[in-house]
Amino acid sequence: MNVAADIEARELSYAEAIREAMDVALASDERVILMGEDIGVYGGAFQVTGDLIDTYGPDRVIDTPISELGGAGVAVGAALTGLRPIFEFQFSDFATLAMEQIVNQAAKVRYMLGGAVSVPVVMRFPAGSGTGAAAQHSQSLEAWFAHVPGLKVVQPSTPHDAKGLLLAALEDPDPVMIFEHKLLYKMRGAVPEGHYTVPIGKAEIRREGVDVSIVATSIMVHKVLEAAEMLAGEGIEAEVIDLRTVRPLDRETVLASVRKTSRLVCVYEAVKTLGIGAEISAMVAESDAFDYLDAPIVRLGGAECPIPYNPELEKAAVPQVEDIIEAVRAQVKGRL
Amino acid sequence: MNVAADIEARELSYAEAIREAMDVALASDERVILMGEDIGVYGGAFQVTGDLIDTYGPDRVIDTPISELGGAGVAVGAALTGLRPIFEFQFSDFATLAMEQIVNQAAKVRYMLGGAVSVPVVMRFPAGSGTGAAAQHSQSLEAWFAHVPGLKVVQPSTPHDAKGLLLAALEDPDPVMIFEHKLLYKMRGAVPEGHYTVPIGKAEIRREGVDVSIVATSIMVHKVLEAAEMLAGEGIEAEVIDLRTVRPLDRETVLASVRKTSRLVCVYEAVKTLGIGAEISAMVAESDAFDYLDAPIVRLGGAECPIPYNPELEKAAVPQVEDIIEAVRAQVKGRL
Amino acid sequence: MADTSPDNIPFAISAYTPERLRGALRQMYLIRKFEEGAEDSYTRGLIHGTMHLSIGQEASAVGACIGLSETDKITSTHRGHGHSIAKGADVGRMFAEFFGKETGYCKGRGGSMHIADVGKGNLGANGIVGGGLPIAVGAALSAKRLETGAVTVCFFGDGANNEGAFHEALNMAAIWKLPVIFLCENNKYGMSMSTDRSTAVASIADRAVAYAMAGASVDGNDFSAVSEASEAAIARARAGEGPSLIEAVTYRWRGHSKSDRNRYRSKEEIAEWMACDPIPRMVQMLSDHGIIGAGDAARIEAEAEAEIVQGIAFAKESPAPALSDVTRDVYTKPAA
Amino acid sequence: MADTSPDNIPFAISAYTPERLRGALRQMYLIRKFEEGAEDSYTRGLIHGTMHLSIGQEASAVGACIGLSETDKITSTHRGHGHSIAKGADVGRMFAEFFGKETGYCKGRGGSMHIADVGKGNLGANGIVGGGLPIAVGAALSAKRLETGAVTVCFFGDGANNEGAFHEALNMAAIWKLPVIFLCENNKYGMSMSTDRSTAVASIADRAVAYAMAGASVDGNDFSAVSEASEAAIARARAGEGPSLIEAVTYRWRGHSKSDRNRYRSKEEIAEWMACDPIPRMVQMLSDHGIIGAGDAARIEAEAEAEIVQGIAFAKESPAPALSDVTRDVYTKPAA
Ligand SMILES: Cc1ncc(C[n+]2csc(CCOP(=O)(O)OP(=O)(O)O)c2C)c(N)n1
Ligand SMILES: Cc1ncc(C[n+]2csc(CCOP(=O)(O)OP(=O)(O)O)c2C)c(N)n1
Ligand SMILES: [Mg+2]
Ligand SMILES: [Mg+2]
Repeated sequence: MNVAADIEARELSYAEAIREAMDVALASDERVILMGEDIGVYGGAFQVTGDLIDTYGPDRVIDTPISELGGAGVAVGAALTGLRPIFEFQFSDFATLAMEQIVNQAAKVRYMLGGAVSVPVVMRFPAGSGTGAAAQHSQSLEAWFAHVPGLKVVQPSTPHDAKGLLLAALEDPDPVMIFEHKLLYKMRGAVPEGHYTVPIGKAEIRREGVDVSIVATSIMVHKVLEAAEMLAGEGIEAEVIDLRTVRPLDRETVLASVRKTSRLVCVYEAVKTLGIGAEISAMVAESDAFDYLDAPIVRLGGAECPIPYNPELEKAAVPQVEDIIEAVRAQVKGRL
Repeated sequence: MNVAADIEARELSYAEAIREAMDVALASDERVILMGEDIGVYGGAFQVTGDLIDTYGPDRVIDTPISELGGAGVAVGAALTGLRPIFEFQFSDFATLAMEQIVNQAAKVRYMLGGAVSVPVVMRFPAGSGTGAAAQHSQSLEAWFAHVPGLKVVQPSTPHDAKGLLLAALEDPDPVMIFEHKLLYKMRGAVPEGHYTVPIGKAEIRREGVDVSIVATSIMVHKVLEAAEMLAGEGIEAEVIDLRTVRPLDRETVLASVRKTSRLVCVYEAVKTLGIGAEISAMVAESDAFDYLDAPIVRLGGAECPIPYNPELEKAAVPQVEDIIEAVRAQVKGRL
Repeated sequence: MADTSPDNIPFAISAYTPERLRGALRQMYLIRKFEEGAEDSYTRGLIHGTMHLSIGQEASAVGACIGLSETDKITSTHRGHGHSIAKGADVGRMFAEFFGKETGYCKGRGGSMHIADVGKGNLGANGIVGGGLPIAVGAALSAKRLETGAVTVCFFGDGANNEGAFHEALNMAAIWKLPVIFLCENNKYGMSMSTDRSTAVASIADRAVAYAMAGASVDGNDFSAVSEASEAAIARARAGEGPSLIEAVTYRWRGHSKSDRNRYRSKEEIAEWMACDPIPRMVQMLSDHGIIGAGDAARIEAEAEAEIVQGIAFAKESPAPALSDVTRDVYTKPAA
Repeated sequence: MADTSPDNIPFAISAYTPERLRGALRQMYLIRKFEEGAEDSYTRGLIHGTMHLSIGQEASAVGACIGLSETDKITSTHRGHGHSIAKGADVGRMFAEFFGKETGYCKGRGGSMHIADVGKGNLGANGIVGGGLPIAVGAALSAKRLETGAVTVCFFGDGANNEGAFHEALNMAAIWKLPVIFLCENNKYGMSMSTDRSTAVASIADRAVAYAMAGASVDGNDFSAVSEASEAAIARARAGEGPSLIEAVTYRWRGHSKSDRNRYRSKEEIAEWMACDPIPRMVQMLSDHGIIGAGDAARIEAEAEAEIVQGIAFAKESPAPALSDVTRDVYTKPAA
């Protein structure tokens, strides 16, 4: 279902794919600038910007001081006045310092001004756990942003989508928040060369199935696909939907799948309570697909605790392949 | 069901009830201090602190500079070291400046330190629309906080509960976030004198009924009760649950009601997507109460836009009594 | 009798043509009359919500903007009517916004706290204290990168100078040598908190040292003094010499907003400052130097008054927004 | 040969007993050895996640803490091992935390970035740059209100000085005259960004002016100089004269963290600073003044080394947390 599957594609890592998207954008549009902490000679905390500074120089690949609120606000102001900034938060957790500019300014200024302006800013948020960096460097906060009208929020799960969604975000006149999972940065996959976009607002069916629909985001897509293969061995055919965009939701893709399978499991890394799975579940439960449901809607989300440091605890705090298998098994058990 | 209904109670406004709670606390516990912008001689933007500074002086009723991040952080640091601060955000919208201290520090420090500390801080957030203050002064952001383990989050809907929950929050060793609806400040109701608490984590059934369960928060409780009276005239008996605490949820009260009525409507002012109704709906849809459901779960939440200025638009952006009546009618229509 | 020897000619008299000076006086009257009209309209129930009047502060708004062209930008504050008018806004559309009408600057969505006039370079008032500071730096970054030659004047209050955004914005503007002027209208109070109590330094301009930035403190009720400091800062900005901080010491005659009971300042203090009204001082200067003759001031005032009357009439007659449009203009490009 | 005439006796020699001075040297060795042990453990795969070593910065940690008692507090940073040891932490429990063990200071939940030792007055390291600044002010507010006499030393880096939290915290500490010392370890870089590029002023201490605060810049590799400035600040704090800002100019020998490729500074620069190692300078001063004799330094170093070896052994043997405890200690009082 890969929109560019027919184009000759090389394998790139997720981080390289993002870098390539930025490279394409910087090369083709003078208005594009990158901003963030240590994105210059350091290459970014996760080496996503890499050596772009060598090509585009410090005026377009701008190291910001450690000033998240101000930095994000500068990006918003620049976007309002003709530039196309891509602002990198070094860790998504530091967005807690910049919610004012993101939520009160970027998300609302167009509406508050009756449509007189647009804010074409892109913000990138390295998110998620698994790196042993503990509670202040491992959060998955995308649900906060998905609660805010005026923002668009995406969570690419593959190198292909990471590049395509970033290029789509850059073409989008509205603020787009991109949540990238840190553990995906090294993941490799086919990525077309040059310019292409992946539409914001469209989910992707990664695996077709008839017994249960599993809606997953970001890194969980891969865990779910792994679980789905194991489940297939037991005769359970799961349909796996990669949500890709968490605001706005692709209702139709999810609902059509649920109408087909009559069972829904949502899998996401963020804290379970009020994570994106809450919205998916509620959206389905209030739709006409409700009548097709043969079982309660199950959510697998992060544990109700901060992310712990100890590596085993850290794993225990977010859904793992075995948890998914177990949950799906329980879900389809009563299906006869 | 009022825990103190048998005690002689005067009528106070919601704002007066909160002030009385603070007064009781300041009088009985030297460790209690108030912090916030213009809470001193000005009496608070909504006159909630009123004249407390006259009794307790500027060392305990502390005007802070316009420094929300720093102010909240000072409260967190003070709570860690022996004081019991009550920090007032002038408008809940300004919490966007302080999410770092609330979410990365207050909510997580106990866990990150393996239980070595507690953070007995109380934060008050005047929230909601209806005052003509537009998009940056009218938000309902409680769902963000309810997504964060480590925080407790309450939304009192009556003067009685406003006082009792604040006193409970002060006795609680963990950070408690209190969302107060600005339009409720002038609402009057019976309030017992002296010290009493309303338990954090317990919902309250405000009206019993058999046809549909309506879970509402804050000001919506009153709109729902009004709607319920009208619906009763049509023969629809709604059970109205005032959630009161949004983290942690009182699952049992909600589930028991749904098992009884087989129908659920959630009503809240925050933006519908990922507002608290999403969690209520998802919680029910994954519980055994799912099997009792005779209809899709309906959510009535705020429109997917910032709060507009024009008063008619402003009303159109949040659920009104007529919207509730209509939604409930549609919900129970097919009940025969 | 003013000293009119060449040495003592005020800056403004030597710098501007008589026509521009009369235009400046006209703007000062227009601001005063606008605020009075707004107050009156509020009393008549035409205005929803709150408002922040700038009566007494006319010289700083007009003095800071006289050196700007339409390609130059400003960012404004909650107390922004004066800034809008000084940057050339139409008072009819301003009143229309105030009255929540579709013909208002924000189509009735923003109200007083969000009036903007992007075509004239006014990027908008802001409901968040300090919210405009990083945005102004972003506008200056755009100007520098896109080589537009534009200068940005960032208005903010003494209260805002204690926000973290102030620090981050000034630091970034300084390290990047951006063409931005931070114009602090120090009216001695942030709501009820006097600068003595809120701010560790006696003069906001003293803080320029922390950014190795040019800093100046001027009599904010003296049009000539404000314009002199502003022109010097504009020249520095245009020459690529970076940002400046100007403190214009002034006073607001009215309460902070409509709900202010004025308990934090004395009648005497207010009276003293009213005696120092910037408008008669401007009239005096212009007549001392022969820029206006007998009767000119009264005529200009009457014209301003007429413009206000007309503006209010336009606003009253204007249509209200359609309720069905409540979610219009949240996005420039609603998603797929 | 050092000048030992009475006039030139270093502050530390005259201020402290030989025993305390030898204790300080011991702590400096312990910090150095701890960091080396951590590095070695990392290489052996015993440590998950990242770490920030303070090799080269031992004098500032120990010099700032020597004047504190256990009732005095510190707040620390991501680069906090030295601060912990200087405040009296046990290296065994520190290593245990590093290794994610239940015997660690945070029971394995926090890791290197969250080590705290509340009993000894160390309120904890912080993963958020600048996160500790307002918290330290809060601790000082508690000390003042509760009249404990305690002083709080707030460690932070040059990078943190551009956070809004710095500005807000210093302003509040100044206006309220709180007993807090802001100790900036200026190691010339915030990750890859040199202070030349990130900070508008040449010396962080210059920013004290913006808060009318005592400010001093000292050689941070000179134990005596750091302790002298710290003692003066502690005395001011205890006398009720308010806060101080001290800049200790120093250098980190290692990369920012384990993923640093060191592309932003030269080998020569590093070598120059290594030649200025604070430990031999301390040894020299102590032997010049007869505080230690031949062989003493080597013996103290060997003892420190042995303590580290023992600490690592303790940590290795310690039990890991139970996975079932993943949500323990989120709340002090789990809700009703
Ligand atoms: C972040 C934030 N905090 C608080 C407020 C509430 N508030 C609005 S105006 C104001 C006072 C601002 O003082 P100053 O900057 O001096 O401007 P002035 O009102 O004197 O023009 C306050 C506290 C706000 N709007 N935004
Ligand atoms: C709010 C925040 N922004 C960014 C980071 C990532 N980060 C961690 S340490 C660091 C550099 C801090 O520099 P400095 O304050 O000088 O301390 P140093 O590392 O030099 O000791 C950065 C950018 C963070 N942890 N928190
Ligand atoms: Mg002011
Ligand atoms: Mg540093």
